Amino acid sequence: MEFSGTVSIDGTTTEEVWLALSDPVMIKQALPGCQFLVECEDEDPDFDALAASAPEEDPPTLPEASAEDIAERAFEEGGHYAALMEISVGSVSPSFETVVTIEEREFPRMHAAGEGSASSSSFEMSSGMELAESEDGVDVEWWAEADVFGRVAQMGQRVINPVANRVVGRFFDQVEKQLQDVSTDSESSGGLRSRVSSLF
Amino acid sequence: MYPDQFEFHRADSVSEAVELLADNPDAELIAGGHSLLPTMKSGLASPDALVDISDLDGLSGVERNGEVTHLGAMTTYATVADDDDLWEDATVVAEAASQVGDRQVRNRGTVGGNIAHADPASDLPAAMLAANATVHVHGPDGERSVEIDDFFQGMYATAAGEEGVVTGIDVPEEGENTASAYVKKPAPASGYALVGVAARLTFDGDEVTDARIAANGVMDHGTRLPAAEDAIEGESVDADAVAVAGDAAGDSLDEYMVMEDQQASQEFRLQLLSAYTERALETVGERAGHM
Amino acid sequence: MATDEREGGSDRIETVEADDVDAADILGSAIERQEDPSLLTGEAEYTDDIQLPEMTHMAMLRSQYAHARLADIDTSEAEEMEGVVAVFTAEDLDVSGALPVGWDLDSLRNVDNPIMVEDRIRYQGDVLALVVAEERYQAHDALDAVDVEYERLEAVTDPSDALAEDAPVIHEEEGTNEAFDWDIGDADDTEAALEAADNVVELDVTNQLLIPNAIEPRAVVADYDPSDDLLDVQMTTQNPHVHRLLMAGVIDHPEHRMRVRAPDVGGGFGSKIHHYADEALVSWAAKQVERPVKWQATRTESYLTDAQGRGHETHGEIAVDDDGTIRGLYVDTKANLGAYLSTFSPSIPTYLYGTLLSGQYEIDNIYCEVTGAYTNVVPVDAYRGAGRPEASFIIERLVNRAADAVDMDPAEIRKKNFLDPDDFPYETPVAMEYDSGDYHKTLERAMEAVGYDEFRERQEQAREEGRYLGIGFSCYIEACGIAPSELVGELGAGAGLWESGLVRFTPSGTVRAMSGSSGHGQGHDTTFSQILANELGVDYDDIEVVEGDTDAIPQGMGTYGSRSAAVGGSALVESARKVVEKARKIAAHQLEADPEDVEFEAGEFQVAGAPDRSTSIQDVSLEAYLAHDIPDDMEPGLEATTFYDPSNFVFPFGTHVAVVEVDPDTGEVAFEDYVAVDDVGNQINPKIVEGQIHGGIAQGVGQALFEGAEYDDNGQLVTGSMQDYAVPKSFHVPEMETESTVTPSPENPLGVKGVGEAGTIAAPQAIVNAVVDALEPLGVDHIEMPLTNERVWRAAGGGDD
Amino acid sequence: MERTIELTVNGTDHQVTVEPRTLLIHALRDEMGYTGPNVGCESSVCGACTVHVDGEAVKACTELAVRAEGSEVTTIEALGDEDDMHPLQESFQEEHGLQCGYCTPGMVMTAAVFLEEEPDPDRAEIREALEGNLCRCTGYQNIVNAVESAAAEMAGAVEPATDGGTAVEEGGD
Repeated sequence: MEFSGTVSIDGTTTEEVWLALSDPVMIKQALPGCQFLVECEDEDPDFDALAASAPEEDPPTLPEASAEDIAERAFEEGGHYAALMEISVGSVSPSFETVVTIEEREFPRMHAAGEGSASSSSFEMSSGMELAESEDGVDVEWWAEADVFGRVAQMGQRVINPVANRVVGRFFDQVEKQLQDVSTDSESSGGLRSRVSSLF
Repeated sequence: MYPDQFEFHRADSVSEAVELLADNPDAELIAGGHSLLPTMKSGLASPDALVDISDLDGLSGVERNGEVTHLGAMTTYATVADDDDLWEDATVVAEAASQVGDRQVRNRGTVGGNIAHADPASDLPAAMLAANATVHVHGPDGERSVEIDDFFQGMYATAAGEEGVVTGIDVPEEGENTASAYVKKPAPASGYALVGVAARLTFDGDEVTDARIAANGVMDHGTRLPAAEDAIEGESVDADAVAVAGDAAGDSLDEYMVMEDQQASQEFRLQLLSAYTERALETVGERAGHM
Repeated sequence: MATDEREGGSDRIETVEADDVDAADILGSAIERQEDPSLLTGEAEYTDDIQLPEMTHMAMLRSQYAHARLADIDTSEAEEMEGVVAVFTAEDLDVSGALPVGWDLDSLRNVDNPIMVEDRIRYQGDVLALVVAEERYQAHDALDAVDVEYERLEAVTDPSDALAEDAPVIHEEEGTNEAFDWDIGDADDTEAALEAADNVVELDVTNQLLIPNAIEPRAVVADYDPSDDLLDVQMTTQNPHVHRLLMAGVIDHPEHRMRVRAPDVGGGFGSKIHHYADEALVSWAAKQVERPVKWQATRTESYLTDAQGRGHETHGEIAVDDDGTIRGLYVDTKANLGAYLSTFSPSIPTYLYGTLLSGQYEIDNIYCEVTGAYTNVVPVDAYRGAGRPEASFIIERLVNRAADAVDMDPAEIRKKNFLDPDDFPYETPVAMEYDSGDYHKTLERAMEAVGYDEFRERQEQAREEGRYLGIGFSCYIEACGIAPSELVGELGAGAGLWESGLVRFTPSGTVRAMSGSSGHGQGHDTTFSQILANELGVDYDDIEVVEGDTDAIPQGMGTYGSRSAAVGGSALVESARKVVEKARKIAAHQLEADPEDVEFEAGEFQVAGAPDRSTSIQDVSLEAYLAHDIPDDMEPGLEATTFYDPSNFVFPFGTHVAVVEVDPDTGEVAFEDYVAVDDVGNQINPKIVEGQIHGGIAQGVGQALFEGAEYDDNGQLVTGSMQDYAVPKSFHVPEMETESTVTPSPENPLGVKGVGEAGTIAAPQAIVNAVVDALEPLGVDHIEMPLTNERVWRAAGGGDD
Repeated sequence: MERTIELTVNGTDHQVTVEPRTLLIHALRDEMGYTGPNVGCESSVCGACTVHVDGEAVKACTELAVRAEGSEVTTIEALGDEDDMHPLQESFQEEHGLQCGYCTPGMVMTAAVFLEEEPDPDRAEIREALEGNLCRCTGYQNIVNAVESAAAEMAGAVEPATDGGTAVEEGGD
């Protein structure tokens, strides 16, 4: 399955968006069903241990968080991140233990690949985005390619596409909403933008 | 295939069912079982417990309260489809129920289970939307009514929430000047709707004064088609107006969320939506002509 | 799809009870099937109905990926689960465990086909582990507890992709996915014919992968008795002896200590011919646990493992002169073989396909090339029709295109190029010798039944009203009863294709017959009893036919390729005649006459010209077993066995016509009419013939409109259940009008040809031709099968691309 | 986990111990020996498992045995025996409405209740009624013929159903 699209966010800058999308906490919050998202050592982490040690409450994200804190925890090229994704579709709610690797991260482009497995099913995904300035703000051009394997692929054909669409759709809705918050906040305070700019 | 192990609770009351669901987040409600059991057998769903409400008195049956027909949640499709009065009072609901699955499925599957499950390709959601039904939900906070327009929220997601039990559906009687229909393009294998269109039109003479048109199978949940409704309101149901409404059917939908699978692309689904919206309107028009 | 309410068939064949049929009419009567009462009352015993003491249940873990390395597998948790008797992986196998292929080709790259995966997974149906447990549910529970680590590899599912240079190689040791390269006919002559002709019309078609869908999933019950090393296997099989032979090698068990039986079998359509890993593993597991083991495939498992059919990508060119004369035919096919070679798979896209490309026509020059490709889909092998539907499809589509090119009526171009009745026997340029036929007759009967001229007027009128009606012809030929053994041996078969038949009188004069055919719904008990009642003059009810038991039946090749009547039936005829000859000698001895003077009719031996000197075959039978007074040089007893090896194939044929209305706005296709005129030679039981035609057509309708095994780019089967793969339902199949003509085959004593596959071979192109004809005003010249609503809509101009 | 349930099958009372997850079809076939109804698809499509539960046609693969507690189940075994077949069984034989027979028990059971509800159906109605029963052998035409002729036969029969009871349920095994 392939998906792609462009999300336009007015009144913001590529730098702000870049920073926001570099924040694992914000990404976690935007992903429907994401139980935790943390950096891990390698591609084969112990999910039980990670689940136990995941923080109960998320630290603040933009605009409350400081740009420096975000830069500190930002995705790193070559880094591995573990996530537990519960994809709930009615009575069907498999939890996918997912590991994502940031394959490329160079402003304004990011590319990540990951795979997740649940009982008798698994998926692989590859996704990327590129930021571009637009007249009114920023366009986030994104694409994703996902493959599903095993029982879900055989038995759940009828729902895979809509579910994937929904996950992707909600993710970008949420990202857009959070970024709007950021840009609104920037406009009102004027402070964030300069703090963000100084990081580049 | 074979379902995984689960605990089985037979609820003695709706409140008990609600409590059991609240106590066990991995429990599922089972009514007719025709949506849940297939997913459990295929290994896709594996709930820890099932709460069976099929024995609850008062949850099944068709009752007429003045101008409203109350369908108990555990009323089977077959009961609805065989109810001659309902064919008169809310044709679209009876017609949709008569097209769910096959005879055996209709004998067991229930209307409450259907709308609570909220399968995007099932037949009742659009029919209930067109009929302007009201859903009764018993949840942890007690009983409430939900207008059908607010009920369907996404794929398999409804306003009843995870812990709410749909106890019944009120279907208002179609007035003297109202007619309705449900038409469907079934997927050849599953029988689920590639596209199903429900329409209910109210007339003043030849003119449509109110239209409720909804579709199954197109979006991630049963959805009203406001652009088609706008197009037909104020018109008479003639070939031109029907064609315009058919063309408009997809206009108000978020194209991004239109369903796509190996049976039909998004583009073709929208084409079927137009064609079946036309057929639904033509059928209603014919029925109205005989009033 | 609308189904009209017209009576099915204008001349519905009435069945009769056997008691009401005169002995002289027994052959050719529509006798009610003797099989039915037990099937209709739940008394029948299918494999999964079998319960044995101490029986265990088995489940198999298959792969999450179509192409992968099996990095690690851990069964320890599964072994600890409740009710689990044993868990096995490839490591535990102590037998050769490689499935053989029963047909060789010169260029064939044969590959190892292990029953459990050690290292490399090549399709989703590959077995990684098996669990034996006390209960069904427990066996399946334990599968989920097996921990598997995979290294996924890129997969390829289409033959042309698999043959591309950069394709992932499925069998690395071969270095290529090309399984074979085969051709038939004369390349140079054909090229010259194409160059010389007035017109050459080209067409590319895909003949999609189909899932056979016997409603009974494959199943096995194996029971091993260690005290005498006897392995008793009951399974869903179309050919028990072949399964016994092949399995003996796979699990290293002596063939003579193995019994394979077919209980009632719920349909096959080819899928129960082949020897799969599953039955070998069940049998092997029964030996390991020394308890009976039962396995029945889940439907999804069937979809992942039952050999699929078709899978061709074909480029065809037909050369036609302006007057409609067909000059030549060139066909280039890439055939999907799946991950491994299934039992008879190399023969299907070659000898059962290329040899039929002459169709019903006199075509002087034909050349066909076929490249077989390994892919990451389930192995592809015989499915109802097996090669012949593919041949018939490409010819009948090309002939229609040729008619368009020279502006001829599709019926006229066919008539112009048909072989005439006096052309037979006719040798085609693709190595077949057709036995007999009258192709004009079936086409004309079909045109009359469908009201062809009147239809064209109606079509014209409808077009003016903006409605799209279409008619499609399919003049097909089939080859049944593949033979003789010596020839098929030369062509690469690893088996002879004879059939055995044993006819045994009891001393009391009743008959027990054994056939190596193995029916699974065709009604062999009925038809074979009819044959024997006719030959022996014994009451139909006094005959019992036994099939499907390697202990009871001398040997057998089984039921497939519409061979049972032509080959199995002929074996019984020959045995019956041997029995009669022996009985004649005994009768002559008793009647004190010369055997040559003793006539046999309706069960009575009578001295010619002396009506009072007679005896019945029943009395002779008693004498034969008493042996008190039989000719001196004769052994007692009255039975005979024949291994009948036919001299040639037989060639049924016919014309099917579909009439449809197409809605270009929705792509919906509605049948207005479906007429089938078939000639299957002599008919033993016309009702059974009709039933075979009906069922065959339904499967052809399925291929044309609904069915197709779909895989994603990773080789995941996405039509993995009956919710996704469209087996036609009652209202998907049109009312069919069936008629027949009878052109006996000179090749066998019954004059029969074979009917099992005719409908499936005939129907798809009749329907596709009809839909294309309907949409001709919109410039449509081809639509790929299945003609889904979306495909038809797009072909008619809908959509962006 | 297991529990013991009571139900009546073909007029005989049964007590059977099952897990909550045990499907009715497996309880009937494996625990009680009623192997007439068959398992064909598990996805509620093919209908080979069709039995009557309290007089209605039901796919026994899509019902839990525990939920059939107290029910009256009828399988093909009770419809008629070889010497005394139900008109539908007779017409299926006469019209050659079956080949391999695997789908037949379910097909006949669906048709049986259908004809009670609709004694005089047309061919299109018969096809609709049999939507939930797949047959891969016959192409359905002779099945439709069989149901049609059974309907005629039953309409002409002298024994009308009394007090809402049906011939089907009066069988016994």
